[in-house]
Amino acid sequence: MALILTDEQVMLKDAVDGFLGEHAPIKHLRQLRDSHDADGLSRTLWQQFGEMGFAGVLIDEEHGGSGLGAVEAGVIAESLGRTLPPSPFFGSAVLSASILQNAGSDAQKFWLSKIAAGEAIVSLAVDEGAKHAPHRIETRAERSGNGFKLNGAKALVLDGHVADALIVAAQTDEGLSLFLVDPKTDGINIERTVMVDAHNAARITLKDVEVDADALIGEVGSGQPVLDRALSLGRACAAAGLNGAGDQAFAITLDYLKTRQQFGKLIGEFQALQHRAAHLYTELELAKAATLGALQAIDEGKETAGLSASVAKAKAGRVAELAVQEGVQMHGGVGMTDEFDIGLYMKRVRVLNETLGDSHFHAEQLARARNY
Amino acid sequence: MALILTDEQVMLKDAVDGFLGEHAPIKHLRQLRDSHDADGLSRTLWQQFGEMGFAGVLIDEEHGGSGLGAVEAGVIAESLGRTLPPSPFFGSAVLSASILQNAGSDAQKFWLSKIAAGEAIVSLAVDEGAKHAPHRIETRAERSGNGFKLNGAKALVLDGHVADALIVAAQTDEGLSLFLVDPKTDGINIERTVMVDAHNAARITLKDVEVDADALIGEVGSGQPVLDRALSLGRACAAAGLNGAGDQAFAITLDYLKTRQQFGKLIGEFQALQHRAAHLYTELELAKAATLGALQAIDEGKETAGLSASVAKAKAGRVAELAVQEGVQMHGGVGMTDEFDIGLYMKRVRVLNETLGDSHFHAEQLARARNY
Amino acid sequence: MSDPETFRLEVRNWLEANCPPEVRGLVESENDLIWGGRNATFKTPAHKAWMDAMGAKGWTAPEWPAEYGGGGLTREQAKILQSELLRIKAQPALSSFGIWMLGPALLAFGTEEQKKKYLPPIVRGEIRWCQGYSEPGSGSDLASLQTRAEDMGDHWIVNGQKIWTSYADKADWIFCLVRTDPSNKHRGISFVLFDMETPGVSTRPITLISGKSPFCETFFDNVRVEKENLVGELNRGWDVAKYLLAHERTMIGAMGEGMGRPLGEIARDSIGTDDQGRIDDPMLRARITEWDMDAAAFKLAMDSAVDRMKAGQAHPALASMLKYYGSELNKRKYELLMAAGGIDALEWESERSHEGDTARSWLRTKANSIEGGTTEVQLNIIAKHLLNLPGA
Amino acid sequence: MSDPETFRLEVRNWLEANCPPEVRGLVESENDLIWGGRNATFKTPAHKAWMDAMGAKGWTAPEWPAEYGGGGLTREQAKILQSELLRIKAQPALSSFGIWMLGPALLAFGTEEQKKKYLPPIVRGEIRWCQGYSEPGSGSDLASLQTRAEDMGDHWIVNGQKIWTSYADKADWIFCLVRTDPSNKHRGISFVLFDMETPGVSTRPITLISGKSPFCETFFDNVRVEKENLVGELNRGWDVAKYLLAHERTMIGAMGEGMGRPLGEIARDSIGTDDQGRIDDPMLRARITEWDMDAAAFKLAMDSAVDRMKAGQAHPALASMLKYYGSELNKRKYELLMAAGGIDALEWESERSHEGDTARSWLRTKANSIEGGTTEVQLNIIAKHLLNLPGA
Repeated sequence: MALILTDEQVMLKDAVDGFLGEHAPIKHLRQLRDSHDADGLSRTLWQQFGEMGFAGVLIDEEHGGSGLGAVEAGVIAESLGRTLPPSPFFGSAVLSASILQNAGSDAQKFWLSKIAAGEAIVSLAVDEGAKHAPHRIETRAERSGNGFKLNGAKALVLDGHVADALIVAAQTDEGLSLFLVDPKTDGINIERTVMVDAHNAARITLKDVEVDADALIGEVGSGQPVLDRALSLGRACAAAGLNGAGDQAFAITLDYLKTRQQFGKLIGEFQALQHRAAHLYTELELAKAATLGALQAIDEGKETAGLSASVAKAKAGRVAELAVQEGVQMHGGVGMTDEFDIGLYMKRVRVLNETLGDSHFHAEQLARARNY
Repeated sequence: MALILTDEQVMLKDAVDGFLGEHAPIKHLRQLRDSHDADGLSRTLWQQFGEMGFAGVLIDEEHGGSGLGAVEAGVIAESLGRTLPPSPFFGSAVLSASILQNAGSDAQKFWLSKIAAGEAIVSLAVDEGAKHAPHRIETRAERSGNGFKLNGAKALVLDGHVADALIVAAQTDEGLSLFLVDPKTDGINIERTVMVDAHNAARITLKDVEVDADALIGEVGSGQPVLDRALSLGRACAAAGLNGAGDQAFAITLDYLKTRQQFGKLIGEFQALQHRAAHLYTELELAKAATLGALQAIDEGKETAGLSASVAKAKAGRVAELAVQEGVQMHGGVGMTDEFDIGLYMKRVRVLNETLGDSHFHAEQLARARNY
Repeated sequence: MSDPETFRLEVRNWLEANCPPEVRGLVESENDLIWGGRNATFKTPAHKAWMDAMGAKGWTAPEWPAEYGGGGLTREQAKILQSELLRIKAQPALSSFGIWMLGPALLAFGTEEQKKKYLPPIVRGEIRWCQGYSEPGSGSDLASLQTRAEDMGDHWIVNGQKIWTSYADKADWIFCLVRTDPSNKHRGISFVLFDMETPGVSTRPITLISGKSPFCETFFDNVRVEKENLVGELNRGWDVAKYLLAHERTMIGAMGEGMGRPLGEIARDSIGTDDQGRIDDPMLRARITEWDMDAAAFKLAMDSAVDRMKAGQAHPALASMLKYYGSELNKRKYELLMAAGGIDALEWESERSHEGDTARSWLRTKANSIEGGTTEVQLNIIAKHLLNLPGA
Repeated sequence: MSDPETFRLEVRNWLEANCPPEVRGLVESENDLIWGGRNATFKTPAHKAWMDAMGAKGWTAPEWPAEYGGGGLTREQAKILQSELLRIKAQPALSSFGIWMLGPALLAFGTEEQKKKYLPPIVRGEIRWCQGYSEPGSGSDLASLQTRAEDMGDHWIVNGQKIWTSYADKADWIFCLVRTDPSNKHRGISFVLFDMETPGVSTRPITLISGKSPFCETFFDNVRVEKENLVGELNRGWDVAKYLLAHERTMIGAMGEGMGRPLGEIARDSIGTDDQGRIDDPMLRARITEWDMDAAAFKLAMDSAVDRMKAGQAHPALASMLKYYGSELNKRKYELLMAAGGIDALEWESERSHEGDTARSWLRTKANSIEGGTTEVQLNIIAKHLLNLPGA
């Protein structure tokens, strides 16, 4: 497969960019943030995502989706990285949809149509400690009566405070299992955590939460491969989101270099800044190639897709960090003010870098995979 | 203690610089290298080092030395880094002298006067594998008759092929021990290893080498603290050597920036190069401060002196590497030719960085000391 | 003058009598700081008492001459005072741009009248000052400033706008760079003082990416400034500004130095350890260690610079080197702190995170390499003054 | 034209009959390479036979038109040939600056006569070419070259000096940039060809920091060059040179890519592992991994650039980006290899170290970011052509 977007994918990209430019430019984020919106996101926008077919990008046609692939999901994630609207896309349309699509029962797949329509938010609860460590999940699901009893604590549950359903990863005697849980079930406590980027997540505690056997997604103890697949996809899409944010941060910085004067020159005329900009451009190209490579590997079902996703996530995280750091620095004082947008990208990049494993985590995955 | 050289130390520095400028400028190294000198170093120069009092800098007056400290040894090592003459100074006057001074018997201290006079070369054999790992010495010394029988293989024994005496670190049942050994003893095989920097080292194998009990330096099993003390001193002096080389590489590069024209300008006018040069200058200042700090800590007998030496060696290694890399790059094509000196500094820095633990090794020492 | 040990005893006794328990212990928040001024607020009455007592002794500016209200101490005595304050963990009796910045400028450039008039109220914390340098159009190119002072005979009329004026909304007076000659970039700037209550002065706080900030935009609309309020010569304010910038740079370079727990310990607590007891994130551990190495070397470079300064061997541009490296180092530190904190460090408003303390501090550090002269300006200065590179 | 599978079979059969066992297997040293030329030396007679056979088929330049001695293959056929050569591990039948550089220039800029005269001997390995671009005074600023061609009516007299002429001491002919108009920097350069045996041409090899090298200094002392040997228009040689430089950059950027064992494995073997099976040098391990990550991303960026080129979506300056990153990456790789090799990698002359192979390769990589346009020049090009920054 050629490492470029197909014509159809370019059309999708144009459609998403156009839609977001109109309905969710960066002031959309500012409005939600500055009005202290109770949800922290716009349900209307999410429905429009449904109508446009973006929310169902990965969902099969049977459930109202468009049945496209990882590359297309990445295209949407990258565009979201450019204008930064808080959106359930990542948590619901990528992570949760992947799990339900691959392992959900017919009844559970009901949620797919709701996601595809932009009507439901389904959040995945994986992380527990300060860092992403899906190989060390401690939340337990003990058999209890007909079903299970869940105990544990989750963090960085994307959109968890407004979720219509939760997917909880928990250990059983048979291994890792995934449960589809109603957030209103007794024993579940959800605390919204307002984050530095004004995007949405929650901390969730589960105390003796009773769920029926049909809450189980797939077989008991069979959750690991299903989760891994969703995580790889999520990581590659997060990489795409990082690229979008890094790219846009670079674009507005380039504009600034071409308009701001100091010492009687445009600051973009200073060779030291030119070389740093040229380096950054090159790094962004690498990050984008690595991400497209990972997304394609996922679509092709390659065995190495997980590793490719780690490379993409690690590289995109590093590069986007560089992009926002250079962006703020090259903006000078005004880059530090909330009035300019560059700081919003810095904040978003930090959160996306941390989401589903940061660049250190994924570099370590690479080292282990290579047996270093 | 103020982190600057005292007036006496500045005078010493001027004396060493003056002496080397006259008797061992960089063409001294070229002559030895290009003539394929059998020794790879000048015994005459070594005697002059004795006459000038440089060889005995760390040796007490009783044995013909000047009884100065680590800072003074560092001053000499830094100067050697600037003109790069192959010299037994580092191996004999620093490493071996430290061991003999601190733990040698009266008879063994005889070698101190020979070193101070620049008449003897005494080499320390520590390393064994590809990397410096003094905590994992495998050479064994088994009790045998009145004395010991040594077996093992050593590498990077500085000046080992022309050594008049060897100090060998070996494991005994009681722990690490140091032995003063005649290189002509049966069972010792010495192979000169010509190195990339045209400085001198040897590989030595010891096969059933019989030595008397009086070959032991200090008590049996008491070698570790003596060796550690010598290594700390050696590392701080190697850091000083790296600073000298890095500094000189930077100086000739700066000169080049001020004379070479491209695109109708002096290349030193290009801001991108200016900023890189300014960064490098700053790093060199840090490396020099870290090294002086370590040398002073050794002289003051601080408990943290070993750790300070690790910081200095790690930092100086990194910075000198940057200096020579930038140096070759800023010289452009001619920097790649043997005719220009900058490449000689690149080679020397590589070897000094590897000597007594490279920057990775010492960064790891720091991490362990801080319990990270 | 008493001998050092006698002096130390005197200081110790005086502090025992005058330093209330409320002002001892670590400074934990902005709230603990004492800024003084006409509209001063104090956390407790003890805080006011502490400022007043120290101010009366002149020990808020220990080395300034006693005739201007200062402590009149020698370097050595000041060090003893400092060590005694440290010993009892006394919090600063006064935080003041007047002491840090205006004072040194007045001592170097002011007239006898100006010193007598302005210095004592600074020492006693009666008048709070702010600094009016930067303008929206003149960031790194400070000398391109446009705030205009029109000569009206016995006074000027000032019009223009300043930015990054810290605490302008709380300050009583401002020391300010204004353009008195539009035809000469560097030699057309003057350094003047005026009351922030003068008609035509207004301020507006700036919100930073890290949240609320002490910075303001400050506007001058036909502000009358008396001629006697000129410091130094007319059109030579740039000399005064440069003198002060060098001070500021060393200060910012030292920011964050030596503060807080070791990075690696924070990471270890947050992330946990592997079965060899190492931080269970080898890549982050490597980067933290590299930072540690650089920080250790930087600390020694700072010490060495101070020693060279004392020995009269320091090039003034050394401050640029320290400012450059120190601010980049501090930025790296907070990037690593964010990585160590992980998910916990992303919170922005929760009590658990102390209202996003780590994240806000992280974002705040991004200004280190901009304020007080950008990293790029420092590198230019090093290239020009320390390396003598052509055209720099 | 035969269909692909038939063509593949034909190729396979032909190779079976014509590719001797002596030229199969990994290229292990410079010695295995076949350079051709009037004074060609061959490792074995089989090497000569292999060159001759491939040359006769035109498969040393598979996509060049058959009328100029080339293979006349389509892109697809050339790929099939390449994959069949790879399958049997055939070594290159001809290494040639004529094929890599002069040929493409002649095909684009040469006259019909020039193509007919020069291309077939290149394909058959009869004439070996070298490149005369750089001069001692003109490194990055190639267009400042001073080698002078004085117009003598029907011929020029060339005087001057070239540097970095690879294999000038072994080449038969040179393609060379000369100044034909001193009054115009870029539009005063011409691209000419001449025989290295012409009176007045002399060469001197250059010793590099890595040891002996193929590079030479080349001197022209009143060298006569016929006017018919001009390629392209008079004074427009810069266009030809730029065209070729873009080729060269992509080539150098790809150097080292995908070659050899993974760095981490080499380090593991050299250093050993800790009790978790990790390379027993955590700091080096972290840096190697970071390199791996960058190398993996770079490989994909290369592939993507090729795909964009094929799709006609590639900006020509993309080659500068790849050249920049690829050469810096290769330098980093060899720094890490030296660290992994440690003491063993320091040896320079021993048999054990294959005469210092690692160290010499390490030093050689330092030229990657200089030759074919320095890193600084590539960054300038990116800033100007891809980012449209002002004044770049």
